[in-house]
Amino acid sequence: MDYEVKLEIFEGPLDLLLHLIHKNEVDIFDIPISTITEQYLAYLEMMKALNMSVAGDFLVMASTLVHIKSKMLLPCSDEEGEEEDPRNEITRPLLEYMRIKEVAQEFSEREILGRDVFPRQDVSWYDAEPETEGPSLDISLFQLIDAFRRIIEKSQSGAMMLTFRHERWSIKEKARLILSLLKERKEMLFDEIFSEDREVPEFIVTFLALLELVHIGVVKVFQASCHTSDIRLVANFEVDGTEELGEDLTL
Amino acid sequence: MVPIMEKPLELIIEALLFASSKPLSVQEIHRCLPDVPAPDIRAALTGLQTTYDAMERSFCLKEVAEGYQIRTRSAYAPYVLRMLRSSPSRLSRAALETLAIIAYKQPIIRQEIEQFRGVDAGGILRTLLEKDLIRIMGRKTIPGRPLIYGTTKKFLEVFDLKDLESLPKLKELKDFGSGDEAAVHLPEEDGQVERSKENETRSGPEEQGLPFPKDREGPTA
Amino acid sequence: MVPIMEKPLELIIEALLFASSKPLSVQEIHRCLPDVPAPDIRAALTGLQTTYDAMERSFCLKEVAEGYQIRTRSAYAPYVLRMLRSSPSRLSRAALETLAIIAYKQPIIRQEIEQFRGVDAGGILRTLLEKDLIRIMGRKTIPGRPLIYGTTKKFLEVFDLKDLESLPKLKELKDFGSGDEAAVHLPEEDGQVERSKENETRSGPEEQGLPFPKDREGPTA
Repeated sequence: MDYEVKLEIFEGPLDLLLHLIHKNEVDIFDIPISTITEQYLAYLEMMKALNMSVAGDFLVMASTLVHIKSKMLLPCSDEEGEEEDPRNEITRPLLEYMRIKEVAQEFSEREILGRDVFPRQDVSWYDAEPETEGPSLDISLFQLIDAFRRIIEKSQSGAMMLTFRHERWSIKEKARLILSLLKERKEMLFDEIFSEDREVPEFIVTFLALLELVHIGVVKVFQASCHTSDIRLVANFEVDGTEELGEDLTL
Repeated sequence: MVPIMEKPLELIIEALLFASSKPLSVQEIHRCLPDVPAPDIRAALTGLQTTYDAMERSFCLKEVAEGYQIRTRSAYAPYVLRMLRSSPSRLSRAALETLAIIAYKQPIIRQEIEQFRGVDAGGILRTLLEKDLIRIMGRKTIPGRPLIYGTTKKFLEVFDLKDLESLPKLKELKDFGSGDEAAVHLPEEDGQVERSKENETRSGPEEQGLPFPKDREGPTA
Repeated sequence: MVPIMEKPLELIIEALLFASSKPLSVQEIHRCLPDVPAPDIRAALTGLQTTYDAMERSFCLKEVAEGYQIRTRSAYAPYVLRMLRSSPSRLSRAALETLAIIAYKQPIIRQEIEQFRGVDAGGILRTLLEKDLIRIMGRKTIPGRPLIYGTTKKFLEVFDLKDLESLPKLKELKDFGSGDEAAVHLPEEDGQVERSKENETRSGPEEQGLPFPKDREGPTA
């Protein structure tokens, strides 16, 4: 015989407890703890029998219920001799949860934007260039977090591998080369220092060497006001002292 | 009213509202019309509201998220949805409940949210962050330095709320009982919850107490 | 006019035009209201046009190449443009990603940023500098003495963050359920929750080895 089993899905132990309380039509302030515990455990058993995984949160509540049940059997009192109802341990969270459920229901009944009411859309008929220093940006933190997560995932999936190869050109060597060229000619064009370079990394190393030389002040760089005009490199050292200069480079 | 303007103030503001997809606050309108004092803008907005209601058109002017927005009336939702070819954006019950906890108890940390519902909140928090309904307000100065959550302006916008003060009032705990209130053993705790809620909404994120008495072992502990 | 409709045709069409991001053609409106014959729709559109003109409001119904659209009248353009220009701008996806890398990995040099994204970052860095979201913190003492980038105070303001420490850490991002979506993400349609919550780790502070040039997890500033 086949039975069609329809199980209600509960969102957590409190949700299930609340369902049992309503089903049994009992007072939340006077929960018949043994009945409810029995039914609660029976529900968990049923879930297991149906091969549904039972979340840890449900099991914690089960042990809480059993604990309360045992406490109810042995009435104990606190220091003031007043009896503390062990059921308070679940009554309060249940009440708070009921309260939240109720406002959540109220929320869903409001006029929700995108469901009940609709705003105007962004206007497309105006071509308004935003001011360069706009007062604010329209991005949420989540978008930022999400952007970062995408990058992490990309790098983890191996789609973006970093490869390091043996460095065949050293900045120091290239710096020496530039200096020796300048020693001969005093002045040269920017493009000329790359004339021997064959690969992109080599270009970069040469460029870094040049930057370093400019930084320490042994080479000066000039360019006419026009962006496309040639860049000139000029030696800014006594031609005799170049050997030591080359050695002094702290690269 | 204002000499430099060639058009009536109400109509200028109407044009701004018509061209904006976001609610406009009085300040934002004032920024576009610096010569018009804020009270005049407010009066014009009220005027527009009355006009639209009297015109009985398909849209009306609503005060939401500390601003004003022209919106279609809910009676037209089925047609608009068909035009947008979208099913209404929906939040699950779990998401709504989590959102409600955050709305009422903010600033609040994840652990406290989970105590309320008795279940893990990670996935739901993500959904709510993604929908820009909640935001990260900072970190609590307790071990682990957990993130503090609160609601966004978008939350007010979506749920048709003027501000956080206009959230519907929470029911008293005792009102949930079925009669026999003498059996309630929670008098002192009751007051504490109300008070701590007050603190939470008004004070800074660092110094609010847990919504539950600390000595209680919650179901998720 | 049409028996099945609860609202006058003109107002329904008005609501559609109001909520649409683009002009609507008669056919498109007809698709939303299949029971209404096209001539009736055309008549209603003309009716709306006449009504708006008679009302002398700030908006009107324009017939453009692709259909009909509610627009503000040109006389209000100066005000609308002022409003639109001062409205928040957006960031491209590439800019957002670059900003995210800088936020999480600062202090960081351009080369490292480019390693993350695999593309040139020059233009984007300039945009972010212009928008005052990032700043140059100094130069790194390595060959080439590259510029070091970090985020600004404005960055914190835009994202409503109290401090850099409030940026969620990588581990916290994981807890939001990014990887385990199937188990944690809630179905949008009904209020049911997947039961496999225990899959979600709420474990201790285990470090995860990520292929970063630096082994830091979050902002340290």
